[in-house]
Amino acid sequence: MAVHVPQRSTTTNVPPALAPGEPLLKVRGLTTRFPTKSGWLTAVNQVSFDLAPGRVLGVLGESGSGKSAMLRTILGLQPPTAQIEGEVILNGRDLVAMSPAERSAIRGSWVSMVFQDPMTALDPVFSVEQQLVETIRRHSDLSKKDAVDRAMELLTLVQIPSPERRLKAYPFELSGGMRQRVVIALALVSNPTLLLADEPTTALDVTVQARVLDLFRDLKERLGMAVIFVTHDLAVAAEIADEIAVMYAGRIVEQGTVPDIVRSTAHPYTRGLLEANVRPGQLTRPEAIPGAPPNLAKLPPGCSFAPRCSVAEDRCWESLPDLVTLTNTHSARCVRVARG
Amino acid sequence: MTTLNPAASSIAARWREADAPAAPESYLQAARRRFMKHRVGQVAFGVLALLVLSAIFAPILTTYDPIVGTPADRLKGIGSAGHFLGTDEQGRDMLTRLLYGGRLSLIAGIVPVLIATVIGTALGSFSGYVKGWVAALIMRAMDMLYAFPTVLLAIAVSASLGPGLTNVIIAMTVVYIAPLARVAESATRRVVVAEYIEAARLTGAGTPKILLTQVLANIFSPIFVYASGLVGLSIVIAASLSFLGLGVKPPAPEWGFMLNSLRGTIYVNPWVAALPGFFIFLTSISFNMLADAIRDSLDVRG
Amino acid sequence: MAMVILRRLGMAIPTLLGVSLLIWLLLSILPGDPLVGLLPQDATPQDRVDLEIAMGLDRPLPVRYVAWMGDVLRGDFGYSPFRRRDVSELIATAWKNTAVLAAVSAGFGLSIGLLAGTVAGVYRGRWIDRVVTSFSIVGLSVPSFWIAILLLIVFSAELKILPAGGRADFSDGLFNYAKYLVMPVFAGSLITIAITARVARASIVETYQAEFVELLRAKGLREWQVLLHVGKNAISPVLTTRSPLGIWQWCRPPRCSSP
Amino acid sequence: MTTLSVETDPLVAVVDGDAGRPPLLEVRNVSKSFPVRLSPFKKGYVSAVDGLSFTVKHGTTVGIVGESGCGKSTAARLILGLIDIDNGDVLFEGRNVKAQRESPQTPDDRRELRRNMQMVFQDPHSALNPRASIGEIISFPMKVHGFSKEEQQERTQWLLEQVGLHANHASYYPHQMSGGQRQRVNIARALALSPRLVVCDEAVSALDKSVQAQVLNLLKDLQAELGLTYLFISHDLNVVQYMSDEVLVMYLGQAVEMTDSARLYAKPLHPYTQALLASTPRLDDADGPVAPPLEGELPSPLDPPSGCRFRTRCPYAMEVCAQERPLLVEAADGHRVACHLYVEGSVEMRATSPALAVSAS
Repeated sequence: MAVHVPQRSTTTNVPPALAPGEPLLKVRGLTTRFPTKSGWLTAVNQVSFDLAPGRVLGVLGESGSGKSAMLRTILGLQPPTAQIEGEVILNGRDLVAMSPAERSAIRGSWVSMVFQDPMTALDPVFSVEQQLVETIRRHSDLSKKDAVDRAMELLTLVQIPSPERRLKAYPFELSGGMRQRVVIALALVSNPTLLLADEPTTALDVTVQARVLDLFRDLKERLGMAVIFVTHDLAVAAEIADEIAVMYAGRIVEQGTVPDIVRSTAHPYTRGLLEANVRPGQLTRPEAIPGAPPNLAKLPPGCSFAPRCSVAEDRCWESLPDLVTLTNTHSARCVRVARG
Repeated sequence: MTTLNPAASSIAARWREADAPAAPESYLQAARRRFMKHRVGQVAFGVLALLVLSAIFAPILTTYDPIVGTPADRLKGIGSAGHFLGTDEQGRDMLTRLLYGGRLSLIAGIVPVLIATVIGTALGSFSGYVKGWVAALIMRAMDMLYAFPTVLLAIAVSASLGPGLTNVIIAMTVVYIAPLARVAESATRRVVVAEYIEAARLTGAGTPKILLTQVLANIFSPIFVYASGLVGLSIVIAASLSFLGLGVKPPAPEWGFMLNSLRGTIYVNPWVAALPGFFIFLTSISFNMLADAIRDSLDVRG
Repeated sequence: MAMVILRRLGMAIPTLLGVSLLIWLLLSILPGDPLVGLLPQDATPQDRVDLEIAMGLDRPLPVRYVAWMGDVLRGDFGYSPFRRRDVSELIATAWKNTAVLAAVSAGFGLSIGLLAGTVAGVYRGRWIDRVVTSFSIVGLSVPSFWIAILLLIVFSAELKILPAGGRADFSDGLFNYAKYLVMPVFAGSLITIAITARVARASIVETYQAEFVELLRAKGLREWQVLLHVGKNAISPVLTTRSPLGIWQWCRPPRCSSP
Repeated sequence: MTTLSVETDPLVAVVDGDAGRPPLLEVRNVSKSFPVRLSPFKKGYVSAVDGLSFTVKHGTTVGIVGESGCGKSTAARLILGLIDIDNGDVLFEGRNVKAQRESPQTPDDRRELRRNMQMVFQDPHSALNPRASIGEIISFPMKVHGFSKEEQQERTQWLLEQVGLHANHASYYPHQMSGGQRQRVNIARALALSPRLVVCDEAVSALDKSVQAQVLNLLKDLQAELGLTYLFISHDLNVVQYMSDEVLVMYLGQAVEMTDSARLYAKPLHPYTQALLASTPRLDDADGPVAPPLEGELPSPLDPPSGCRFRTRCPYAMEVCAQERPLLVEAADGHRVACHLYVEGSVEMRATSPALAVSAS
């Protein structure tokens, strides 16, 4: 299918050019806390990482690991009651320090987001066209007619069949897979340099998921954007990502390339996840991780995983282990791994 | 889940102990704990308790007769000697009549809501659970009743029944059944799709048993919240009916009726004339604030 | 939107029919005696039977209903023995003022209520929200007839700036005409404001929690654009939970707005 | 993980062997469609389950796999009698669950039959009554069946222990437990009446991966210990294959393939099964799915395609597929498939149309 790749010329808010070798996104010590009745709940805890342009970072974590909260913090979508610390430097500008108005202008243009549940992410009382056009016009000075043309282009880009008909449709008239494509189209309105994807395939059936993953790969190739792809499924992360960051209880516990994580697993939690996962054709018992993820408002002292860890020692309980660099691509937060 | 950790260090042991779940607390216990922290709700509850108690113990609190007045003491102002809140157009002590009046006003306001809650919950939960044509018929009838303005319906029914406390209570009960049945029905519909209802059906339990043991406890909160909010309005509607002469028969004291009979004196003794209305307002707002506090405590969105 | 209004109006006819039937049924089932107020204290049982026959109450209920319905359709609403006049005559003298009052009250109440509720919902938890919430709980609790008396006491008896009763014509000038409307409209629309504000606030607050709102913000829309989306989603529960007879919604208990 | 106590469920005798008995569950040509109102004057029917047949032997696990809308959950509810069957029969140990005109059952008979089939539900939130304590939830089925207070209490304790919870958990409320613990309660309740057949409807889908394995292992252990028979329904192919002896693949209300789970993975025959397998993300090869993902959209169940329901998305679709509904044929011993590409006794695709030749190259 021949698809016209849209030009950036329509965008008013062009990010400054990046020095070669400079990461597109630098996250440093990012922490998000929410006030609760039983004290502060730390959803994101001292998270730091770099992301180069055009790369895909898979963020792997279970419910309550802080992976979605991290995406929302990067985008500045947290409620005003949240306490946020650290830096999110995108193209040399710190998103955390920005005014809400500046951040709002950058959202949807340099950086945009795809949500988990396509059934609830679209406004039910506006047509696909209305939702696309208002977004296009927010980030460009296109006329209404040109914006409609651009909307058509976007629907074609995300491979929606008979786009002219879907343009007039309301979300409830579309299937789940189709809606997720519309959500993706909305995120691509002004060719973002960074795309945040929050479990974009979790709510979809496997066969639909396979096609949406294909679409992500295809778009990344063509538009050259960097992607943070959050998922709870190790296999999905391994398929889509260049690098994987494993989150547990708000912290990154292990980070590395896909082979680093899958073959040279360093952290006991990652190993636990790998062994708990039932693989195709597996006949042996999966090895379960005992217990349940901790309450984020009442984290254990030291390593958060210690209460469930089969190899925990006294020192695991005493202080939080540092993120140890194993190779230049691989690091893990565990006292048992040796510096490489 | 047993977590057999080889390193059962003292830190680990201490943390595990601290991490053990809080003492089991049922839904109602949690609601009570939240209510205990709700200051507005407690003030409202206190005011209502005071109003109810003073209506019950009116004969002890005052020595005047609520019905027979002293013509010589007519239309005394607020703060007059012997008549703290003044007197009415027949020389009866206002405080006495207000205390006694609370009896009828509170009964006329609360009793219809209580009866209608029972009937409405029965009709609504039955219709929501059983479905079928009987249920559809019941709910369409409820919709029609609901479509009619409350006050007009109450006036129409009680005008046809004739005056008197019982008739007012009947009229208002009829009026409240429809909205309560609708609340109960929609709450039931939300509950019956839950998997635990299917689980209960799988045990072979019959419909009445499931309604009583599984459904009722779960539709209780929205119904209770709605009904407690309705009481505030019901106090006003009951007073409106007797203000219009459809309620109690004179000379029995009742706030709405008192307000009506004092209407003519507003140019002479305005602030005494406004007193019964203030009591209606006080009762109603206390019920409304209590209802909001209950809603917050039960954690029902609304 | 026009279709919705048309459908609602269309539904009003069967609803009115149903309601009239239902009330007739209720009156025949419920205890109570409509003749009590009409008969003198010393009436004999024979007087009672005579009165029943005179008023046609001896006929079976269905016959009476059909006869009454036929009369209504011909514009004959019957005779009021209490007021001793034809009902249609009573309606004729009152309908114009009532209609003006009801329309102005409903319009005023709905618009102020929507505005206040929206502001409170947008700024939930802030002081303006608390003001609106407190005001609406007062409005919900205050008997309108008492407010009317208070207004009379303050503006008519004490300050003497507004007329206590009567009415003016348009020929007296809009200002004079409005002077007669101020107090009744205020007293009558208070509860409309209160209920509308509460429902609108709840609906706005709930809609803001919907996931699509997060996407709107993630798209970079400005807050006022987000509010447009929220408003369009929130308005339908506010309007549709009210019956086909929207104008009279102020006499109805607030709907439980939990989902 | 807790080890199970050696003692078995005191309420049932251990099942041994299959000697000449009818299968535990036999589903015969079961169909169900739901009426939907398309407009005030038009009614349509959604065909949810269409002509489903399979058997479940004592002590084994049959898995049903398929995507949303394939009718697997409806099938479970039809078997359990939560929904009335339009057509067909469900036989439990040779006895028809539905009351027959020739052999009317008393309500007690039916209750007895029902008690032998229980279900573990999907959603650990919605499956437990939020207003009841864990003890009340687990003992409710026993209360309905007239157990004494002491029996109820004793058995509740025993069940809690069986599913790896502490006896103290009886006084907890659902919201005070984690997702994994709630699913254990869900299982304990299903076992309260010592059922022979337990239907697990997406029983682990809502759980975190690290907790999922705990529950899967628990289910396996309980099966070994108590001689349970499972009908295991899930959209997760890997999990179904691990849990099941036999797997049934469903598409749009119909069974398209059924065989033992090893064979299904080694040589899937139906094009839909192949697509499903190819679409499942794999850890082992990070190069993405091997086959092109399935094209097109799931057709509306209101108006399913004629003939083979999969033909609109099938890369091998032929003319005959639109005209005739393919029947389940035994392609190999114990490997049945409903596809015009296969003939009885052969697991090789027929090359019959040019379209097929192109796709195969």
